[in-house]
Amino acid sequence: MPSPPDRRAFLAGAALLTVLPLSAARATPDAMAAAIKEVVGEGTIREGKVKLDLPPLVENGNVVPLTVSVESPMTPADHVKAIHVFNEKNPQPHVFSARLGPRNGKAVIATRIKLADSQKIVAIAETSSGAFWSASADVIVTLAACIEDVT
Amino acid sequence: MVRAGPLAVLLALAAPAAWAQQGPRDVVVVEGDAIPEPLATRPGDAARGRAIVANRSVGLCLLCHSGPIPEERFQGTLAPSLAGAGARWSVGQLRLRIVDGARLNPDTIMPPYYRTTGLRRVARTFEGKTILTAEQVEDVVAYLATLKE
Amino acid sequence: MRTAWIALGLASVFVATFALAQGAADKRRSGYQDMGEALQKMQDDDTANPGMLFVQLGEQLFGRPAGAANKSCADCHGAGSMKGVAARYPAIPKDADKPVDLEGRINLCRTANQRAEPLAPESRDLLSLEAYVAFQSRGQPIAPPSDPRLAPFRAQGAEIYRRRQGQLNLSCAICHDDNAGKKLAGVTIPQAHPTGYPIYRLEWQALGSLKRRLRNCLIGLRAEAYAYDAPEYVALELYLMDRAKGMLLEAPGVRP
Amino acid sequence: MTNVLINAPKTARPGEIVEIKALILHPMETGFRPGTNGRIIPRNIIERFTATWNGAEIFRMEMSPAIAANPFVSFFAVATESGTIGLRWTGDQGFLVEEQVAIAVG
Repeated sequence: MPSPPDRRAFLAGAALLTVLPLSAARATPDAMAAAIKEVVGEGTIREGKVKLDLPPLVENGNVVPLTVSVESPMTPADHVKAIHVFNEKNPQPHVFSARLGPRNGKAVIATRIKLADSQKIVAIAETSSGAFWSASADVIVTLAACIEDVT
Repeated sequence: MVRAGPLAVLLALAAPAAWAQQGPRDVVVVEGDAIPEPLATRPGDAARGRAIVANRSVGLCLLCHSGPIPEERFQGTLAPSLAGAGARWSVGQLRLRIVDGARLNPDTIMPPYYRTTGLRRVARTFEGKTILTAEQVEDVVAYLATLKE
Repeated sequence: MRTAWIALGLASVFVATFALAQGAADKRRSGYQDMGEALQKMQDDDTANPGMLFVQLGEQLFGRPAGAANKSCADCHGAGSMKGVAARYPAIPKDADKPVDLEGRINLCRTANQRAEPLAPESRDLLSLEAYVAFQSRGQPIAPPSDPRLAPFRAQGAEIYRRRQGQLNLSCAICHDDNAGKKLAGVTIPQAHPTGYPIYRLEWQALGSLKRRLRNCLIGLRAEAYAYDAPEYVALELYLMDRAKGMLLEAPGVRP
Repeated sequence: MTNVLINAPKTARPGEIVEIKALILHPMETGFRPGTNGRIIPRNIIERFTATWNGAEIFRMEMSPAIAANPFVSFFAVATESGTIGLRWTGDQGFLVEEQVAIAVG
């Protein structure tokens, strides 16, 4: 029995993130700051302890590998509770929030994200003592030249 | 190569209706290595031309060329920089190079921006259409003419 | 005429072998070598390469009975028996007179042996089966068959490759031979060796075939793409595989 | 049909920190893109990924549409005792996939 082509998956590839309609909501540095404030509240964010690894130049913004590592003993008394990642130019500023604890042994996570454009990415680690540490990285997204989109 | 001296060339153009109203030129006169007369009655506008050159799905220029458009990252390296084009070529010479560079060099990779004949398997969406309209060619020519250095 | 084709075939074999024997003098590059480190790592790590999801699906499909014959691929083809197959396709199947590519071969097996409907072009099932078969040739050199009957098809592929097409009046060769390594906008133009198919292309966010990639290029030239079942693709694939003879297969490849 | 690829060690020493990697087939449709008909394709994403060790939650990730299609996640865990690592993905349109892998600790 043949299975029909996965039309949705096919269409998913047929247009690029860069063709987002202008009417769509678009995150801005301000929107990102607001989203961060929602997580951090009145807390102070300090730079350090967090390492954010992203390729500085990516060939396609659809799949961008990202690793966040946080210096922490990951003990019950002193560990990273959460890692949040934000961006400033996708339609939404929030990328993901990971919840961790001493059972993780080390505070290192990796995933792959979408970037609609060249922009700044911010990672924030929240520790068991309520402190916030952060790192940021600028990523340049190369514009696709030969795309499948037919108009 | 095109020999010196006036040489009238008919470029058979299936003119879309939109330009028919503006009175398109379906006769383009090539003299030497130039097209001295504008293709459109409306004079070219350098600012509009710059926008066309910068637009990767309209002018397509920066896919292959680089040019003095600093806000556009990732410019091409297949073809010479557009910087200084206005010093190297007259307006008429620029016009012929955009309209149909193959008249000067049959092996050129520069697409013919104002020709609809002699092409194979053109996609239905683009059938009978030129890459740029006569007005757009004039805008681009006007912009390139400003690039003196 | 026929003798001439055979002579030509032998000559190209010799030239290709010679180029390989030269080792470092072989200037051919896989698109893999033009990618950034992050994407190379994504391809190299089987636990991170998204193409491996499809290899796994393909393995399951390979063992599942299908069609009126209620036979699975595995009923005829034992474990690991597909090794080297992807490295030699397109080829002319037994009792046939024209070449098919790997997808065509899988569908021939379905219709003739399983007595099932052919799988749709670019369907997940077809791509998964292809990925599973191609994966078994990973690391093997591309080895087009010496079958002299393929020569005219290869020649047709070469002609299409060099033919200017579309509103932009460009050919495959203009970009991928004459200007490979230069930047089209920000992107390095690859030499177009089909070493990784089916590939997980980030632009597609999905696995896709060499046909889909060829269609992309035609659309980029503003040319009318051939229908998915057009013999022109098989001809082009034959030419490209011959051009990449001796290069190592990387399926499932990851490409931007 | 399994549409998940999980990579975790089959054995570990007590207290060893092991890496767990998981890939799942999913379009992660953002809800911001127009389809070929010009209308916005409805959002269809995985919203949450949860990992358990013998039933106890050890890791969780809340995802926004900016996670790439066919999501990949890698995280670490301390190998405490033998048992099963459970992974669970939930999202829009009732999406739910659960997978388990066994790990022997000793």
